[in-house]
Amino acid sequence: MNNMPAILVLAPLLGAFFACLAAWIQKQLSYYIALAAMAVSCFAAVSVLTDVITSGTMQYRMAGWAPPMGIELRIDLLNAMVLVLISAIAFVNLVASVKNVEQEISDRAPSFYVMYLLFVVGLLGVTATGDLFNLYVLIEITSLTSYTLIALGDKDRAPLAALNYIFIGVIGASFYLLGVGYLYITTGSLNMADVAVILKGIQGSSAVLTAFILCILGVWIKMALFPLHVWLPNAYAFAPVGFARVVAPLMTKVMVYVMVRLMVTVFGLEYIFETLNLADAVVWLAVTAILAGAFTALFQKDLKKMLAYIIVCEIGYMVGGAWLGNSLGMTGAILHILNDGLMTFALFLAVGNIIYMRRQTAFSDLSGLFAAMPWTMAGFVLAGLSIIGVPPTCGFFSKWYLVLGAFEAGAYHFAAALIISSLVCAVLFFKVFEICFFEADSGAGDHNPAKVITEAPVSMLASLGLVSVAIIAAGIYAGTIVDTIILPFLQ
Amino acid sequence: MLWPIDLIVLTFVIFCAIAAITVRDLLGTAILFSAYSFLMCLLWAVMGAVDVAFTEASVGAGVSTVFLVAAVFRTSRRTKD
Amino acid sequence: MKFFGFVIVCLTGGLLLYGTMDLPDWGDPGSPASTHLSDYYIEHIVEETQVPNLVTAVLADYRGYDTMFETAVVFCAGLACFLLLRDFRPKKDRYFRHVPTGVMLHFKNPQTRLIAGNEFEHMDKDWVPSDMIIKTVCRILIPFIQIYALYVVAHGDFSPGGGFQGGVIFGSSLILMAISYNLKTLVKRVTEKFLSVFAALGVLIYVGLGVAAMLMGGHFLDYGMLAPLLPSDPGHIRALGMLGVEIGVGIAVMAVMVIIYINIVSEGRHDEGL
Amino acid sequence: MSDILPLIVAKYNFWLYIILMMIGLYAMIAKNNLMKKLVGMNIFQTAIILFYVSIGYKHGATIPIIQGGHGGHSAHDAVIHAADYINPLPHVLMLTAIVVSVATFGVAMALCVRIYQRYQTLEEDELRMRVSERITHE
Repeated sequence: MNNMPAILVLAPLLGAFFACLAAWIQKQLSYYIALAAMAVSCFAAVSVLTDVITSGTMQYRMAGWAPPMGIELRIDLLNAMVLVLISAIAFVNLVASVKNVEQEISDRAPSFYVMYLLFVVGLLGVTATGDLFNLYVLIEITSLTSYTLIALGDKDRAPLAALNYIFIGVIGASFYLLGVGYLYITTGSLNMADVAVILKGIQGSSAVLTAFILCILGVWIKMALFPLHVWLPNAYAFAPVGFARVVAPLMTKVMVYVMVRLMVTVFGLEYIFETLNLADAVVWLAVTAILAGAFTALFQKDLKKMLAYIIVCEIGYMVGGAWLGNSLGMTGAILHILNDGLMTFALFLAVGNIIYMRRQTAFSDLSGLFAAMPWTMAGFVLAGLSIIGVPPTCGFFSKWYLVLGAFEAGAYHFAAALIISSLVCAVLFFKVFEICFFEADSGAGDHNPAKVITEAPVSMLASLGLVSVAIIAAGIYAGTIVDTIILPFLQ
Repeated sequence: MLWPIDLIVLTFVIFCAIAAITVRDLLGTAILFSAYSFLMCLLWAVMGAVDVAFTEASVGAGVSTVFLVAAVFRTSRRTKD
Repeated sequence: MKFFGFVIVCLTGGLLLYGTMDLPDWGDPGSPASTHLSDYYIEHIVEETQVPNLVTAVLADYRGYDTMFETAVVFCAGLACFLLLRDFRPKKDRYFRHVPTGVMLHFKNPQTRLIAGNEFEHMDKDWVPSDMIIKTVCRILIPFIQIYALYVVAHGDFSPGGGFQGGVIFGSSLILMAISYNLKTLVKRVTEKFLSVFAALGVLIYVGLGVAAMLMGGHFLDYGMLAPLLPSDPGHIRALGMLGVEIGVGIAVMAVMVIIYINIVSEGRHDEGL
Repeated sequence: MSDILPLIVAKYNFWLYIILMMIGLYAMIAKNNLMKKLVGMNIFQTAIILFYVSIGYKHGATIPIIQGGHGGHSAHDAVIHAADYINPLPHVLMLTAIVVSVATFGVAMALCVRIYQRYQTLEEDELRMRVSERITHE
């Protein structure tokens, strides 16, 4: 019997509690324990992915009970891919952020690592589980840890942003819980596969429709789709860097994953696109989300806020792609989960390096960065190009699939929104590049006419380099990923 | 189970909920919230969910109220609505 | 905002009412929820686990994975209160009372030290003379509350209750001590290190039992695999596993409830409170 | 009308849970005081728990503790009928949900205390005013 699926989730969980105990012996120990736990988890995720590719869907029965009675972890190609993404990003971030954490929250660093591990446990668990209620519990772990860690950021505004996030997050999670309740009362089961089988027989029921709307609405609130996104920009902009770097790429992507899982596995695509007629409305919503996110980003004067609105825009891509109703759109959405995770992570890594050296990210403070931090800015430019969608980078390929899907579905407004938002992103990033490159460094430049390079520490640069390579690699191997993972999953 | 009892308790629960969010004193809110939780616990016990009722009695009516009172003690009783 | 809220609430209510139309009647024994999984649980649990309280059996065994994360959530809450509120700076203003005369001294400089002696006692800003009746009654009551809490934990297999409820009751007995005496009395007896170690240890017991089952060659949390480790009736092993898990939950919850209370009531300074 | 009355009687629990949920949701959205919002949040979550417990209820059944199962020996003799006991699964789920809600409540309250330390108020409009004041001062 293969215990890897359980180890994947359990390693960070055990690590969290050992780190908590170890902090009473030696504060540094908790960081190393966290690192080791994430390394084990990462290894397990990769091994699960290879196993799933070779031998198909993996099931792991918790406590040894057969699925509808007990909880099962059910890992197919889609989960396995997202699991690898999560554990790899969380591991790399742990390496990259140790200095940021020391700078920002040095007195509580061990507790920060414990919370961080629990956050990752939540994300991994959400992705791995095959049970609807278990998903809720794990979403709550993720949310609770992110409320706390966000509140540790900016002294004045972060607690307010976090409290706002709590209220909206609780509404989202409760809607999801209610949806599960309606599903349970109509099917009598909580296991995703089992529910899907029973739902086939009762598709006309109004209770099922309500369950569907509530679940999807809850997930949308959690992922910050456009009209429900009000919590996201403040929360991500005021969070401590070490955490913003992991919550920004992962939290929303995992929620997109949950949406795809609910659509594909639980309710079934036929139910959504043939019985219900909501798809057009949702695609329009996604179009508004994309345009609103992109244009609000134009008016931001702070790099972190700008990136937060770009995330809102990217969520629109994925939701729209998933709701186009054809396999090209879904492929694009799933591929974009992976690519957007990498791109956002690279952007936030670069932002973290800038904050580490300069403490500020308002546009007025960015001048002369190319001269001062060439390597960081190289990574930033690469990630920016990828967000815009320039060919060798991975961002291009997912947009390509999304546009193709939009044309196949006849959703020309969605394709237009994609292209317009790409143009807006280009404007945004070139504005930033311009400030960083051409404007003279007003502060440090006067004292150092020779333009001394003040680059971030090696660990941070190495992680950024690694992610940049991953962005290129994901672009080059996009075809392979689609052929081995996404298309087999969709069939 | 007698459905009139259930209905009466449910009505009380709704009164308590409305009162808890309208009263203009946070300490009053805390106590009304405690009463709400306790009535809710009663309702669940009537419906046969003894474990849930037990938990709600110890958590909702007990510890949550203490936390709420502690937080009010550290902040302020004043509220505008 | 009020109007906006009202519209949202009405929309949600309307949606839910619409969904309720097709629900089976309340209490209908033939509804899918009461037949599909529920029948299996009711008919097989006693045979499979020897635990008559079905809720405990499902909670700690069939859905033990959920409960593990539930405990982790509680742990998170405790850690969150510590992270958000704990303030290690000493308080500026301190008050001392001269016990024989009742004169109060107000110290504004945190560096000033008082000559150690019995006649001065450190006290809270909002100090009121403690009531003898309350103190005496609580002193008598607290041990009984604690014993009841232990009973609830241990007897969770047979009657309503279990680790979570027991832990909360135990925690509230400690909170009662802080309220009836003062916070310093509690913090002196139950230190922060003790609480945080217990909170982590409780969850660790839970996860550890699961991992032990995994090491013995079973699935995670499969208590049946622990049989060779315990010299007991092998049919009873699942009940014992559940008891172990409940004890872990109880310890963690007890510690976390006290942590949350102490941090909120003293704004993280652990000096004075309600 | 004659159609609706049996419908209400058969489902009044579900209807009342919806009312409670609406009260909680309204308090969360429209109230100005953060503590009131927190209480609203708790009412909202309790309403959902009420919904789940209502799912579990069965006419003519008793609490989900097997009688005569004490000690685990006599239970083998008697045949257990599923119709005699209430569905235990929603209760299990709701135990977890209560725990989650109290954990969220604790964290939210800690945040409230911290916000009060910083801004000396818990009213949302005043908070908004003070934050914008702070930004214009910079």
